[in-house]
Amino acid sequence: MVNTLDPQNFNNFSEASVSVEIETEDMTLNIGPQHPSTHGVLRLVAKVDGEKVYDVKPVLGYMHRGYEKLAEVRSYPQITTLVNRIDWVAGFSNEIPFIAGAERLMEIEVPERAKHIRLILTEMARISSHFVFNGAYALEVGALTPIFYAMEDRERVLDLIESVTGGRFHPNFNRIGGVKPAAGSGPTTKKDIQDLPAGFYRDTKVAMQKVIEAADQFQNLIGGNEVFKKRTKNVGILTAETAEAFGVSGPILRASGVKSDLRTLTDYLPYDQFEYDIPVGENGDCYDRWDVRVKEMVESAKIVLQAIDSMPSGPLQAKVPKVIKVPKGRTYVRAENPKGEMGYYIVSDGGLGPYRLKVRTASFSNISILPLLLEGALLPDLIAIMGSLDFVLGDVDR
Amino acid sequence: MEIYEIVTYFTLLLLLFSAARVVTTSNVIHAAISLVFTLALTATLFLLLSTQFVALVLVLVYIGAVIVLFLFGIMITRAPLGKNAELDNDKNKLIGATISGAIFLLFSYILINGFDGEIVITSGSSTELLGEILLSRFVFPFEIVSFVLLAALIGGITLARKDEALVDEDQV
Amino acid sequence: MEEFLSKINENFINTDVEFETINIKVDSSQWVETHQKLKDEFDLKFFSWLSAIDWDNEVSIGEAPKESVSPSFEIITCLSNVSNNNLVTVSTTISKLEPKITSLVEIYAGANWHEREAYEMFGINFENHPNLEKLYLPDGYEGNPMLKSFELISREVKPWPGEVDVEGMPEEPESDESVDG
Amino acid sequence: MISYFQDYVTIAAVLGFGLFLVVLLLGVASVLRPNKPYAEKLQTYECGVDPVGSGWSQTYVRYYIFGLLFVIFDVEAVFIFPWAINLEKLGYFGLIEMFVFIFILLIGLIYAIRKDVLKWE
Amino acid sequence: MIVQPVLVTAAALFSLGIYGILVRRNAVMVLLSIELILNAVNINFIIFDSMLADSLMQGQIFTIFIITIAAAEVGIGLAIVLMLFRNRQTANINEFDLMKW
Amino acid sequence: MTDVLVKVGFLALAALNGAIIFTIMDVKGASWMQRRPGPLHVGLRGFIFPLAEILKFVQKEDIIPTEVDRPVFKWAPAYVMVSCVALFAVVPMSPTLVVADLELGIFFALAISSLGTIGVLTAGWSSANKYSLMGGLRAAGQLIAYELPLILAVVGVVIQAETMSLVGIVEKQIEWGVPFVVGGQVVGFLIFMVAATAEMMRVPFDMPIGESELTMGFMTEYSGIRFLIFYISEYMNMFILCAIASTLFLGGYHVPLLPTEWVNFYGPVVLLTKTAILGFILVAVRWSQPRFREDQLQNLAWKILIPASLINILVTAVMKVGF
Repeated sequence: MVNTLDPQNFNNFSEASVSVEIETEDMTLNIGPQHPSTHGVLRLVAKVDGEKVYDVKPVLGYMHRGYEKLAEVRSYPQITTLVNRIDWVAGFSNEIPFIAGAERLMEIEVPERAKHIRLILTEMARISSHFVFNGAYALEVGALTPIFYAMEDRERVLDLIESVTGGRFHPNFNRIGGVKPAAGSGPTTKKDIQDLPAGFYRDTKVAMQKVIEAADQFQNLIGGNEVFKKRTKNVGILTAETAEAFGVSGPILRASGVKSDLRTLTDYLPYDQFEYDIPVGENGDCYDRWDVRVKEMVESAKIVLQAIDSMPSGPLQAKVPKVIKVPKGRTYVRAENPKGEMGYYIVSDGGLGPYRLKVRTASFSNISILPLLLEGALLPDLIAIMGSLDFVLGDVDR
Repeated sequence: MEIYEIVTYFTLLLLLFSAARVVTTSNVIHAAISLVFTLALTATLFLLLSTQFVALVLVLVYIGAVIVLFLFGIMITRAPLGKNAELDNDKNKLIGATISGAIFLLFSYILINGFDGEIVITSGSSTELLGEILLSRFVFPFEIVSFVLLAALIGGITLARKDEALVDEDQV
Repeated sequence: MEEFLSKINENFINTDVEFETINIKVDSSQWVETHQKLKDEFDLKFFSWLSAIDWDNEVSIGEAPKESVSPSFEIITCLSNVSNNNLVTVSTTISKLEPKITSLVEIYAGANWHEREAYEMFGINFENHPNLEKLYLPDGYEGNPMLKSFELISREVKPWPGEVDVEGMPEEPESDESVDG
Repeated sequence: MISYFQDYVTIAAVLGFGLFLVVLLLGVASVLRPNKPYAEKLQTYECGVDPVGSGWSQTYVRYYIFGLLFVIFDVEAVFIFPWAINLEKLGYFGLIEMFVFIFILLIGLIYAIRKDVLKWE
Repeated sequence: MIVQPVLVTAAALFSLGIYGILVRRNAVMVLLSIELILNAVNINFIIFDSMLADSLMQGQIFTIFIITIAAAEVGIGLAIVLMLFRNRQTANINEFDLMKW
Repeated sequence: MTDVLVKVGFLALAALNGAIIFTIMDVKGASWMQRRPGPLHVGLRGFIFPLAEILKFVQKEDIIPTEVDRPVFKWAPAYVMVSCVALFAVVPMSPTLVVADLELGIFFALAISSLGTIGVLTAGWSSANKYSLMGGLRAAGQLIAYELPLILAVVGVVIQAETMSLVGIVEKQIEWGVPFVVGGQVVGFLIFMVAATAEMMRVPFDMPIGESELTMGFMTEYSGIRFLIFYISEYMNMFILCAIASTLFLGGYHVPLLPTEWVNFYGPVVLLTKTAILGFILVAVRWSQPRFREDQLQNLAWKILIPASLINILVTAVMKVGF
């Protein structure tokens, strides 16, 4: 076993994190951790020559919370609370693959209604995440207004999520075997109608209509802007091949022209019952990445509208034992999250908690492409490219 | 015209002071900024001598453009921030002072003895007239100037570009 | 899927299917070849993740495995294809005494950061890795946190890094359960 | 005082007012503001980590070329203004003169564009 | 106003420029000193223009030409200094002792 | 002498009020375009918020990092402020209501505005901060690149007016009966406004400040009162460049058909209205556009605006001489 204090390694590391004076022609620029456009506390150590970036080293770990370690000492229901906080922009989506994994190991059949509710809320989380991206990305390329529009529109979606789950960012709504009865429902005897708050269908329909309108507005306001096009078209081109080799997934992969969506490939939620398009980009540049996300918002809204119409009735919870013990085994469940493929590799030894929980997050793999994409870019492009990857530090560091 | 003369002498004094700072300060950026003040005071002097157009040309071209070019030059040649001990050639100081002092004495002697006159400013000199003369009598030098500028532009670009190419090969 | 599975079975000995995921167990000497083969012949170009499991009976936190295991590292990679739902995990076991394995960076560029993570979390050495450095942990951090033998109550070992402690240091070491939940 | 000096004395007063405004703001602030410096506060901003290397570096020669282009065209502008107010008097002669002048300098600009010194990649 | 003090100041500016050229080691500083000399010349031209007050305004026109040429001179001069700097990594004129490298 | 003091007092009023009015306009415009309330709680529905802003900045600690070149760092804001204030001197509110009607009015304005370049460049340099240096260089590169179209766009007006005095230019427009923007200087006006926006370093040309890239560019290390000086200067600059544009191209203090005898009464109102309209356009542009990239900015200046303005000069000259 290698000691990390091995002087050899230690020296290498300190060189990388530039705690030494560098006698070169070039400027070593620290972008982050406290920088307006690093989405939290990512740090990039960039070597720049004038405006040109020719080497970038991401330094992670400012938000490392050791979830994988913590998960080893927590029980399955407790971990749901933890995973909520991985990608906090779309908190609900994080729960799904974990819960699905546990259910798969326990061989529990989740009621259809619970699945539908999960699906609706996941898509809402996706919409809210893409809203944040839209606003923040516009801000990063210098447009100051769209973020207010995006936040305002996102509020409607968050309100809906709140009305069902009681939480806006960290719903903690999923239970093994189904979902929790909704927050606003209150005590009632009619078990099958207490799950969703009154007026939820109506409000959702209105809100989703607004989302479609908002996406249209973004297409005109941002996508139609010549300056925005100049800033993003043909900037940061990512080929499908490189993307796959780096494990880049989600909208970024689709923007590179790969029609890949885990919603259709796997069956963690009943997406096969609905009709929707998978938007695909052409060039894999920043504009495509933006465009794919905006189009995805519309598709998600359509899915929600369909799911509302075809909502089955029935119980919210399958029968589960009082003390949840997952049988011995291992499984990997992946889901199409707003940022890309998120998965949990659960290794259970039959106890109350997992023996090992590997969290595969989308942003981690997605930003590992940064050094490659940024080589030779100009400094403003660096921001544009970084923003177009739409990462969340909680999702990177875990 | 009492105030006028006081102002003029005051300007001259400040001019000398800031010019002396240009050549004596040990901070490169301070030297450049002192030159800004020297030029601004020269422009003031020109205004006092009624040549307003030249004064403004001095401001526009020198302060607005040439000094910026100097600042770029200083930044590109990586002048250190703050005092720079290496800036002066100390062993040349005495000889420099001697030579420049001699020149000053010689010039002063010639100028004081050679010219003796009094200026009375009655109005600002006309820019319109200046333009007319410039573009009729001096039309040949005027066109030559465009060639000089073109030559400077092409020369500067060639020099700066060439060395950019060198850098590309050697260092990057 | 069936076709793919049979093709896998033809090529690899130690395979099993668990919840639609094909697990291939290989010897650590076969590590690189297996991945090369899976990438070239089975079209598994999407590198999902790489991680490790620390199999140990003597654990300081959590619960020990129900049945005793031989102490070892299990390294797992997950590969998939972007256009179908073929999902393969490849695992190998290496000794804890000499934890090293050949890096996959040559085959899957994305393995870079995952290997760095495994390196700092478990202390596994990846040979031929271009820059095997810490990814998350700060300078001078000692130990490999994801090892089962690593104490989770890190604050007893190291003081809070900030100037002001958010709460007082515990007077005396508490038991693992009470700290960790 | 002749009107010429009247004008420029006013200009001087305006410049003085600008300076006065700066000094006034600085003076007022120096009375009102707190002053509690400590080492960390006085550190150069570099996104929350200790500054690396020297705070400046060799810059692009590109900016120098922009500066050079600017100087040349600035000088050109100096000649254009006296011409512009005399155009009526100078007539076609002045027109052709300036055509030649601008044309020659445009060659310089075209040269710069063709040599790609304005390009960034 | 008597012209002599202005003329003496111009002479002083000129000799300060000479001093700068002799003493300064940094090439950019030498160019700055040259500007001082040109400035002294400008002042002389303007003062003589005011003295003569001729209808041709030759002093002013010459000053404008000098400013023009000075701008071109600085442009080229600094370009040369930058090139030397790129090759030698210094702007110290003592190092520039080769005609060719 | 009292004459001069009165004029300077008048100018002080105009400069500070202009800055304050434009600050309010910018902020309220932002809130209006962004569907949010904006400043509300400070006095008259937030309309005296700039005063609170000034008070806030005055009370803030002025942090000067240890690394900086102190004298240069401390006085860099002054160049910017002085060059902005000096511009106010030449803008006429009416034929007589003008601080100094120089014979070389517009030439003076262009010359003195170039002083600001030195301010930003030295501010960026002396901060000893990489972001500041890059911001300062960007700012200087941008200011010089857009100074040229600005100057050359003015030449068209000067050709038509045959004078450089701003009062003279307005009088010429009154004589013509139409503002120059109608009388053949449309291209010149557009170039002037684009270049002026760049000179103000406002969106879409705000990359020297570029908060998402360079954090605050050359102002990164500035805090407290010195930052306020940059901040006020920005709005003063915006006000005065709009005023100059309205004087040069939009007929200044006069609108066609109004009796010229009464110009002293309605002149200031007319000029301020025109300035405010131009300012409003700038506000609308600021809150609806992303920012250009540095190379695109330079390309726009050198490859489009400068050739266009040179052609504009030649065309105007041919029209002038030929017709």
